[in-house]
Amino acid sequence: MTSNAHLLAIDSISKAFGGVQAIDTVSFALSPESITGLIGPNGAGKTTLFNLVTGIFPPDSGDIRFRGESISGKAVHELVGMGLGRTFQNVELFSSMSVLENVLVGLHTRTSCGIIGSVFRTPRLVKEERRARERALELLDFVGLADLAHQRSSDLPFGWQRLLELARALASKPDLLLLDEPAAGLNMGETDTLGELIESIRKHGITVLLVEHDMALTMKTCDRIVVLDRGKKIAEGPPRTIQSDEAVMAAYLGKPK
Amino acid sequence: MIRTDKHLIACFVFAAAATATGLLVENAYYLQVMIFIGINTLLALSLNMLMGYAGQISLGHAAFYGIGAYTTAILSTTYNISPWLALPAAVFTAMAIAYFVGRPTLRLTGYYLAMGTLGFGIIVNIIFREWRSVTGGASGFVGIPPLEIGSFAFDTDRRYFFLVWGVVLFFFIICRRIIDSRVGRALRAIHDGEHAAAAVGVDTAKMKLKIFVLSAAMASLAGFLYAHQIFFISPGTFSFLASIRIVTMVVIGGMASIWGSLLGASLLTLLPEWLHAFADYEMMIYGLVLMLVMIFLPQGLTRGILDIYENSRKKNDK
Amino acid sequence: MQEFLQYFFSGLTNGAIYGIIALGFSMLYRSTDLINFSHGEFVMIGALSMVTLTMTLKIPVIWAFFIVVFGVGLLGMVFERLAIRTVKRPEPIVLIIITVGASIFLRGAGMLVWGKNAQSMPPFTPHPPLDIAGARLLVQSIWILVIAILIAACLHLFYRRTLTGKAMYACAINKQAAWLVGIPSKMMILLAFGLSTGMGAVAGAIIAPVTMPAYDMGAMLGLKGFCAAMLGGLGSLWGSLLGGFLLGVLEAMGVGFVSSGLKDATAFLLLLLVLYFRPQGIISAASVKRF
Amino acid sequence: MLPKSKMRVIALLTAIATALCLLFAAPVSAEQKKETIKIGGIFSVTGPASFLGDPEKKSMILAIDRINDAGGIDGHMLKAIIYDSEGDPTRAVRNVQRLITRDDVTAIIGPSLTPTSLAVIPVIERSSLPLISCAAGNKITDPIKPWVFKTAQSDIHAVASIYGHMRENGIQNVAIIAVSNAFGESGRDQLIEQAGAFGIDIVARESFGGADKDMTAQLTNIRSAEPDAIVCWGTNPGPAVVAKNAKQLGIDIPLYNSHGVASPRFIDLAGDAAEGILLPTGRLLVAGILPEDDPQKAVLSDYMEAYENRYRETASAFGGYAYDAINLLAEAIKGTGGDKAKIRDNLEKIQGHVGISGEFNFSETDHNGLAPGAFVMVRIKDGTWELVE
Repeated sequence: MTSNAHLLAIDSISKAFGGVQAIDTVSFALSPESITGLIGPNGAGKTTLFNLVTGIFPPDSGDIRFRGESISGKAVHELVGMGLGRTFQNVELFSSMSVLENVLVGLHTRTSCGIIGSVFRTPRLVKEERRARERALELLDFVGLADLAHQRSSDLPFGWQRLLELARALASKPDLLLLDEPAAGLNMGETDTLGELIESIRKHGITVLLVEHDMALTMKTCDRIVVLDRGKKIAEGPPRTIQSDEAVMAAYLGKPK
Repeated sequence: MIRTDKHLIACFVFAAAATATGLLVENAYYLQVMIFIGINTLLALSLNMLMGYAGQISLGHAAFYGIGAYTTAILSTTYNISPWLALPAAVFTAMAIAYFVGRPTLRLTGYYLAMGTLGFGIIVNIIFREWRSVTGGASGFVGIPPLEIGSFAFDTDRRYFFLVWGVVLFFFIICRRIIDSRVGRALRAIHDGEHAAAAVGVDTAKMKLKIFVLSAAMASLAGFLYAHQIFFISPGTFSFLASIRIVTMVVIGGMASIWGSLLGASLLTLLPEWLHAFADYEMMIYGLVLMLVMIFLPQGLTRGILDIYENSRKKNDK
Repeated sequence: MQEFLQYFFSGLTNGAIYGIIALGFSMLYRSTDLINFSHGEFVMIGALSMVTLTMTLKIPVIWAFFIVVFGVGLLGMVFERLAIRTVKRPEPIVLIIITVGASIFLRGAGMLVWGKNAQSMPPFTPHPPLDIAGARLLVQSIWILVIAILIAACLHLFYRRTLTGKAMYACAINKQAAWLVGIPSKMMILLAFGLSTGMGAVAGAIIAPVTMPAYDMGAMLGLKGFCAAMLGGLGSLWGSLLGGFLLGVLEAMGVGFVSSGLKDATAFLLLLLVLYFRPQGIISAASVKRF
Repeated sequence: MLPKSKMRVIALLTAIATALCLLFAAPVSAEQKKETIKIGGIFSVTGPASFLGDPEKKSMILAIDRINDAGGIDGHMLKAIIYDSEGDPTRAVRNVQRLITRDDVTAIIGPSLTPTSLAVIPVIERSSLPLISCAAGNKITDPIKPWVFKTAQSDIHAVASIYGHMRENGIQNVAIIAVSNAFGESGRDQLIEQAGAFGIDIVARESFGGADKDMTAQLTNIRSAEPDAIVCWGTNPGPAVVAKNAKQLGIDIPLYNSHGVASPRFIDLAGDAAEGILLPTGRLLVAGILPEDDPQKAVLSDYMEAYENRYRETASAFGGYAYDAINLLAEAIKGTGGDKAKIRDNLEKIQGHVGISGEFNFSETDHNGLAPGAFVMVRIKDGTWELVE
């Protein structure tokens, strides 16, 4: 298997905090246009892994390659430029800005206007701004929030805030979208809509890595599932295999001797 | 875009009002008070870009104000260079210093950023005071020449009034344009959440540095205008207390509000003139006003008054 | 060597003053997560009322000391109740401006009550200065040192051993969680203000004999105290005390070996370096926080 | 009913009284028609330099009331309009502008400090009206500006008095410790400039901040330079701290101070440590012990008595600056009817005016008008002042 075949390759990475080994030589890879789920009980190291991939902190050892290129030492915003988008577990919107503006910030890496440009407003930049607005409205339409474009983002109900965050992440035109527990705090109906959205995101050619608690959602939407427990990868495979995997059952239900 | 149009109309109305004031007011004292309001508005606006929009507090902003004033004073008086050449030098000096100081300082956040900028401001002030051979020391720098274009000198208060308010208006438009652009959105994103901003691809460190440098340039321009208006500068004008006063203007007027800067600057320039009648009680009343505004209208006067207006309208509708 | 020792003693006296003021900042920050920019003014009120009580009203020093500390602590509580708790949006920047406003207000009040002139009072104990290896140390400086360390120790015990202390710390970490386990967080904040301003008064009262207090003394002292707290690590008690000593000694060394005109510049340059390279302070207590 | 004759007497008396009243009232009302001359004042009434501004403001009011009580100047009443500069140059400029354009004053007294005075000079020169500054800085009247005068003794004379005393006592090596503000800076510059003329070597130069609480480090530096004497240049409370610290360190060489601490408060603050300190001062401080034939004695005791009766506090030399300024101005206004240019010309011609700070002799080349003799050297002994020969 060459790393080029994979969009993201995680190669035996480890991370320790103090004496706690949060991630212990974990490896797996994502093939393009797949939806992969990352699951595991509380404290399994899902969030740590997520933060390692998004460049919040570097691994102690091992390597993460995105399209064959190592991401170590790259700043968070550079990764976004390379095509890595993410959402947050607790929804971090820009609360003082409107819904539309939130998505426009998401387009930051896809636009180029600087301070001087904004002052002089050259025709090229005016055009760029107009296109950006059109694109932002399209994305809002995609997640179903187009009518609320000029609302303050903090006035939206929680479920819609999640959708807005998704639209914002999509605006940076990612090749890989990392979703950190997107179903947390959503009701059944909203979770279903989310599942459909993730499906259609994939149809746009975007690879998705989903860290999730909600088993139903994961099993339904994911092609492959990676299971972590106490920092170690204990299983990997298609949902059906995982469902019947003994090690996984043991990790979730307690280890039978 | 709609907002921008509205802003342009507001700017136009404002320009008309300023022109009318400039032409109609005869009394040199009132003109001068309004010149100082203009200079303070520019200062408040410069800090508002940094603090109100990008969310980065600075308790040392008077340093850049002073750097602008001292650079032009030294170049145009000691070295007899035309003030118009000293102007780019002053602005550039401030920008260069902001760049080198900003790089390490802007990594800090919260109270630490406040303390870092404060320390910088105090050090610059000590340099103004101690580098006597160049700055004139604590007694101040005398003999700064007036501004002239050919044979036209900005030597009357009326002319200077138009110069200052022209500059202010110019920056109102510039700042509004920046804020309504990609850069402005990125800044506000940093203000709302630095992590989230980075996670959508904003180079937060670079963006903060850029706005810090821009803000320093504006403050330095204000210093330039100040120096050529009163022809004398001394370190006290650019002290820690001056920095605090600028912060107060921004906060009282309203963070992240261009018109708030105007309101805050006007109020803090005029308040001492009104409070004069209270003599020994002046300081207490000044402190009390600050506290009351912040307790009851924590978003500043612009926002606070708007809220009160909207609430009363809602009540009437019911 | 004799010079060096003298600079050191000189720094020690100033350092203890800065340290004890820094303690007030740190203590409040630890308990409420906010910085009271009018802290210096409470020090001023402490110092000036100490002079009034002992010199004008002829109350014995020890009684005057306790009256001042309790009085100012009470004033601090009134301040919290009227100006801090009533705030609609308790964001740090709003609180900064409110406390800056309070400092101007209190300075104005101090000017009305005590006039504009500096005051003076004799030291607590009338000993001649001590001679240690040719360098002189004032007995009052030793008083300041001892009381500063004593207060830090008491606070340390208060946070570690008493229920109130632990509860207060819990409030700062998470107000809601503290409320859930039944800690009256409003009460705790009120108490923290009382304690912190009371400590400001202690600082004022013990430095009154060496500093010639006046209504405008608070601003600079507050600033240096804040600086010391930052150096040592905001929120850390021993760190603040150490930061104070460090600031004081470095200032004195700056005078001795650099230039007295650049004394303050030396201190603040050091502050910047610490902030750049070790922003959590020399002894860190809490991670660097955003607003 | 009263008898008719008595009625007549009463009527007559009433008539006489009315007539008398009219007779006396006539000239008074005619005089009141004369325009009031407004005089502006700018002092640092609050802020760090309030110890200057406060007595200056009070003295200005006192002087003007006394002139008005005596019938004004040529029948013109004077009116004081006083603003506070808080020691801030920007505010001083603004208030001067306000005095000139809104209050339409004829002349201005103040500001209290050198930076504020230097800041307002461009406005004064443009607006052409006389200004009498109360600040010490030499730069204010050197070079001469046509409209600017000052009443406070210059640092030049203070330094000359100190150095004169040193020369007589064989002191050669001197250390300077000065406050790091305009006052200290100006004094230090003069000390350095005049040292050569008096054959004095400056072996150490130190400074301290106005709010500093401990100066032992600076004094340790001075001690290692082994001077014969120390000159401390500052205003309260800094020099009192210096005096205390010097005593604490066991430094027993002569300590000189500037006229900036020439007030009883300095002795209160420095306590025992003040003993033996030498300083130059205007004669006000030692009015009580001046010889009877001193020309200033009468003026001084008159001012002190009036000030103390009115304000229930001790008069200071600082207030004297404003008091002198008003009296000089009053003298210059005589016969001008309030014409600014004429007042200026008259000011320049004033000779032999005995004031609080000394005898003023203005000329085209001297807008301060005081001679070195305006200062006397005093020593602090037993908590009071003692004249030094």
